[in-house]
Amino acid sequence: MAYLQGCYPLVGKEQLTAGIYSYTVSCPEIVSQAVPGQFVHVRVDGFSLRRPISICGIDTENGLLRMVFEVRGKGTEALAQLVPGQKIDLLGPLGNGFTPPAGQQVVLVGGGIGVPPLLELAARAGDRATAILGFRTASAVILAEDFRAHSCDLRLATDDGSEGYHGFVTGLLEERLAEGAPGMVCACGPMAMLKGVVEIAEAHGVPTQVSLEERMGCGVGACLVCACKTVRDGREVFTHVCKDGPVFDGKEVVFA
Amino acid sequence: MAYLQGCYPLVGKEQLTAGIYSYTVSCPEIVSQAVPGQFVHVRVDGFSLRRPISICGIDTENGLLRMVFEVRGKGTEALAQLVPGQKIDLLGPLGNGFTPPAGQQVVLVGGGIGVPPLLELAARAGDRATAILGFRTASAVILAEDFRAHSCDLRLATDDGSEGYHGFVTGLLEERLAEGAPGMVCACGPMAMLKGVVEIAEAHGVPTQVSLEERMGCGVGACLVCACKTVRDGREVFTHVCKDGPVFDGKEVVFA
Amino acid sequence: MSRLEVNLAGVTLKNPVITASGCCGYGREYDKLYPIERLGGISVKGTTLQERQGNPPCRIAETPSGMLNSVGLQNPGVEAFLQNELPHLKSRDVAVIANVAGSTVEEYCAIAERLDGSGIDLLEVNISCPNVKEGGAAFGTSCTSAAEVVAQMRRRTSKPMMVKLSPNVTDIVSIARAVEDAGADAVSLINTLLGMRIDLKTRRPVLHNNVGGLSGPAVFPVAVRMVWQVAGAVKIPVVGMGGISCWQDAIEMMLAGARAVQIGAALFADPYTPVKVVEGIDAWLEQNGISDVNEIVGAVRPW
Amino acid sequence: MSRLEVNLAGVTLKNPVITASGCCGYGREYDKLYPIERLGGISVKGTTLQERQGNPPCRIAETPSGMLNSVGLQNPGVEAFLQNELPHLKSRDVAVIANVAGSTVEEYCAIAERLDGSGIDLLEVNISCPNVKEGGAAFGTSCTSAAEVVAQMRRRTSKPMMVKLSPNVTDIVSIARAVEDAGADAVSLINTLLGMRIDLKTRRPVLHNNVGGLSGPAVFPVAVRMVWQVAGAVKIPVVGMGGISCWQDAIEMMLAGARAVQIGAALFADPYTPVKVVEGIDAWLEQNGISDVNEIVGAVRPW
Ligand SMILES: Cc1cc2nc3c(=O)[nH]c(=O)nc-3n(C[C@H](O)[C@H](O)[C@H](O)COP(=O)(O)OP(=O)(O)OC[C@H]3O[C@@H](n4cnc5c(N)ncnc54)[C@H](O)[C@@H]3O)c2cc1C
Ligand SMILES: Cc1cc2nc3c(=O)[nH]c(=O)nc-3n(C[C@H](O)[C@H](O)[C@H](O)COP(=O)(O)OP(=O)(O)OC[C@H]3O[C@@H](n4cnc5c(N)ncnc54)[C@H](O)[C@@H]3O)c2cc1C
Ligand SMILES: Cc1cc2nc3c(=O)[nH]c(=O)nc-3n(C[C@H](O)[C@H](O)[C@H](O)COP(=O)(O)O)c2cc1C
Ligand SMILES: Cc1cc2nc3c(=O)[nH]c(=O)nc-3n(C[C@H](O)[C@H](O)[C@H](O)COP(=O)(O)O)c2cc1C
Ligand code: FES
Ligand code: FES
Repeated sequence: MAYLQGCYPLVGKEQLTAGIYSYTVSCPEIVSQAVPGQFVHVRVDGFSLRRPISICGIDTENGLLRMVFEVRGKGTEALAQLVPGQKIDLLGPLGNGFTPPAGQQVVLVGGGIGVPPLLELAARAGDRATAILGFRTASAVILAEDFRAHSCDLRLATDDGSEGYHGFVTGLLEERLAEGAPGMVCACGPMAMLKGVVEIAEAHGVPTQVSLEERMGCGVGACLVCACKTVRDGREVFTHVCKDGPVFDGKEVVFA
Repeated sequence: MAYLQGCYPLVGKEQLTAGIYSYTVSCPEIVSQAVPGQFVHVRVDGFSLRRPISICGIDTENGLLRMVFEVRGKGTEALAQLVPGQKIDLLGPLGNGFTPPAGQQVVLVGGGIGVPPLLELAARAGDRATAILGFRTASAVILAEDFRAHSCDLRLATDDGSEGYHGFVTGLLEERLAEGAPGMVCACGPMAMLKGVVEIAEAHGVPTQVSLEERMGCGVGACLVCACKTVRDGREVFTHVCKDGPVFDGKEVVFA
Repeated sequence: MSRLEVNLAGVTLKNPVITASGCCGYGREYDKLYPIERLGGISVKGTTLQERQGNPPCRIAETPSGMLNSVGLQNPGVEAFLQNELPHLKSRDVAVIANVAGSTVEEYCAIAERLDGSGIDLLEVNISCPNVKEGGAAFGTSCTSAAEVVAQMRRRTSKPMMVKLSPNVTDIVSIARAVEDAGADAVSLINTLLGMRIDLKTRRPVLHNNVGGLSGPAVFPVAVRMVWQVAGAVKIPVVGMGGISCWQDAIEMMLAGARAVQIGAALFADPYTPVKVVEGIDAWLEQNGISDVNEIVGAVRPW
Repeated sequence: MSRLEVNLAGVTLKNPVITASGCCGYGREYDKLYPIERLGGISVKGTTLQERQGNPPCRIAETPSGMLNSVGLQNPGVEAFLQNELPHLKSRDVAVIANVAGSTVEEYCAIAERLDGSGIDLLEVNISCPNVKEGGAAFGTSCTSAAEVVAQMRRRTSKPMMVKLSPNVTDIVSIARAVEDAGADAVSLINTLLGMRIDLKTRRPVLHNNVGGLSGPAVFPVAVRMVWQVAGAVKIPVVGMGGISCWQDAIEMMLAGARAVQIGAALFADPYTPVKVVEGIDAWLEQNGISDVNEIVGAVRPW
């Protein structure tokens, strides 16, 4: 798979909720290669390492790439200062995306800032998708309208019950699977959530794909820093999130 | 002497000639303390050391400080990217200024980017000042109009004769001193020029003050990196440009 | 007692923030921006027995997130320090740390003796200056010579002695242990890493001394590592420095094992750094409900 | 002959720019951006006798103008290298440098022997990896053990041997001399400086290995200094690395005495760095009327 590096104009910026921004970048070359679940590696002025951010939207027609990120530390804070018109240095698209079986139902499970990578999947699956999205509280909910716009079956959960289901996404997932088995569950979010999702789906005999996070150097498989423990050919080995992932078969992942 | 540190708005930016910029900064607190010949220590984003830049104009009434700088390396290049409205982190006013004897004639000798620190002296001396300014070539001439506006006796020299006197400022200085001795010669420019100026002035029995350059750390006398060899109490010692200078009695300076 | 107070070899510092030797002169310059009482302590310019002129300029070079210096211990000598500088420092409520260096063991001892009866609070024995030909780092790079200097000085002074270690060594832990065994009351680290820059146009080293000492944020991870290693190996307090430029860095250094921190190069970019660090640590302690800064010293939990 | 060509221990490099071990895998990844033929050479990931899994994550931490890594020599082992990686590398017009490491002298020798008949151009003997418990830097921090490894390997291979030195030593010059005397055909330096970062929130080291190797622009001045010292002390060619991020840095390193340069961490910020460095050096030679890049090697004029 080919990837590119370049400086591309930021054409749209929107704050979704406190500390979370949606950026639209015009980068037709990257967009034309991208699939849902891949990421771009973003250079931020003044920082030695790039920041990996998942691809949230792929608008091939207009060559626009969307990414949604949360301010977590100094790098994302600096990234959030950009204004439309400025350029942004991207390396991508990188890694392997989600590959839900064509034409079948798919359940998307996202937690917090793990939600954005699922949006483009929803866009492609339309009403075959159930999107189970969990957030801390009502004010932290993002992208709900976007998922609805893609006519998926949207089910919200909040930890504090301030919106939708009161509890974790795993509860909603149990409910959904009880209604019938989809072709796959695709998930992104905190490790604890992913572990629960994989366990539940496996109990229902449904295959899973999960998107993992690890700190990165190169982003392309050259430096081996982004190790994550997975089972390959029956033994536990360190594979690499940037190259072998970020999307892994849920069965392969060794949850600590 | 007190100095300050703060972030002040850049209110005016002008390119004087290729690679040379005039910045006007609104910093009433610094301006109210400043005297001609002092400098400010300028922080540039992304660089660990500040850049010393001489004070070129002091507008006490409006609280405006002017500085004129040339792009020489990466730091001044970055400094030149600022746009009016942005803030600039200044430490100043620092060092000792020129102290020509009050009410007497003064000759100002400047070479290239050594010219700006003399402008405020000209402003204060008015028609008591002769300004002898040397440049490489006509297109490198800066601030001539500003000196004229202060009604001093302006005499230009260019190395290639493309404007004014064909030759070095030292030639013009000889001419000027032949016309009669001023109270002092104040000079700023390359070391070779300063050496010539001091020799000529001494030969005419005229006291001199020269502004020196050396690479700086703190800018305030705390780190001792900006050493320059001077004669104090009859022996050669390393004094410090930022604290003991940048303006020194010409007789004190040990020209290599 | 304030939650910021720390004890360093018997000396009480009102907060754990000290300005590093060579970066704040004798305290007069930054005192014009803020009263030096805001600091826990001040480590003065490296002082020798006799006046020293230091190295010829250029003495400074910029590097990515750091700088090189090759001042070479320019200072007026111990007598001038006692006469012209110590009185004004003593009149202020701040711990005075006398950073001293010699070319020979005898010189180190003579300075120790001369300062013994003085008003200084703590001796900082610089056996790690990379910018002088004789003495300096030569003493700091071998356990035997480091211990020798300290043992000899120990006999000449009753002042608490903090030994400043060089990072330019294979095994800083054994040097720390050697000086502890020889009678040091504390260690401070790191001094600068030896570095070099070359000007492409002139093809000459930027520094007239060819090489110089690297400091500033660039060296911070090396300093944290060394402080962690040394703090785990000695019983005496460790003072951490090297690249600290914000309160987060200071807390990181304390978690690694530093009882107090020193701040050098960061002063040049932002002279208010030490004050901001004091305030930042205090606010962080408040937010985290920690009533005594000493609780975080060495509190890192390694994997 | 191109003005960029250099000779490294008998191996001709079409230009003096090599991608550093551990930062470019086995050449497959960056080949997707530009043909690896643009490079003078590629130093592959540190390879051991047997497969190694490396250290648990987290393996990377950001630092001011640099980064720490604690990969710990994850690699598929020498057989897998020969079978799966070397063939595609040999099919390309680029010098292949096999970076190798062992836990024991015997392992170093076994790898040397195994690679002797292979298509690699040069062995780079890594006696300086700070991220493994056994072997690694342990060999690189003493003259005797460094010389021992090299002397033993020398008997098992006819490939030119470049020894990669650790900067975490008091005296890199004597180690360079020791490996030269033991039969090294070149030295490369620097490997990473040992560093540490701590997370304030968790109070744990960022790296699961607690400490890791510092590289990137932050270490550049240290690398230039060491290259200058070593180049002045040995007769074999020196390959310089550590913090090179632009062509100016590469030229500075060459002026200090490097016959060729390696580029590591800079790849992560800008994967095109090596290509830009090749082009930048070429343009600078052109502008300065220099017809052979070898002219600038060691051309610094110290004060
Ligand atoms: C494949 C992948 C996709 C991601 N997609 C998104 C996304 O779509 N939206 C979003 O908000 N976040 C995403 N993240 C997380 C995002 O990369 C981190 O939040 C970000 O790097 C933090 O940078 P910082 O400068 O704010 O934090 P700092 O703590 O200052 O960063 C220090 C270093 O740690 C790294 N780091 C810190 N946290 C993480 C983390 N969770 N994952 C990886 N590296 C980290 C940084 O990249 C940097 O190198 C993704 C991570 C990965 C691995
Ligand atoms: C007291 C004083 C007053 C000055 N006034 C002016 C002025 O009014 N206008 C103007 O254009 N220039 C002035 N200079 C020179 C100016 O400071 C340098 O041109 C500038 O620092 C170069 O920075 P750079 O990032 O472009 O160069 P770089 O080469 O990237 O700088 C690297 C380092 O060297 C230092 N440095 C490089 N050249 C000089 C120099 N000539 N003097 C001091 N430090 C240097 C830089 O400050 C920096 O720390 C003055 C210098 C001094 C000491
Ligand atoms: C300009 C300068 C001068 C210094 N002079 C001394 C000195 O005289 N004695 C000493 O022990 N350390 C000296 N140092 C080292 C500092 O005290 C400190 O150990 C080092 O700079 C690391 O801290 P930093 O990164 O905060 O600067 C000097 C450092 C600088 C930058
Ligand atoms: C992620 C990473 C992995 C590395 N792995 C190796 C290795 O396997 N063998 C080795 O000799 N050096 C290794 N190094 C060190 C580099 O080859 C190089 O010596 C060092 O990073 C300094 O160069 P730089 O500043 O350009 O990165 C590694 C460096 C990094 C950043
Ligand atoms: S980030 Fe380099 S291999 Fe994954
Ligand atoms: S720059 Fe620090 S003393 Fe002059």
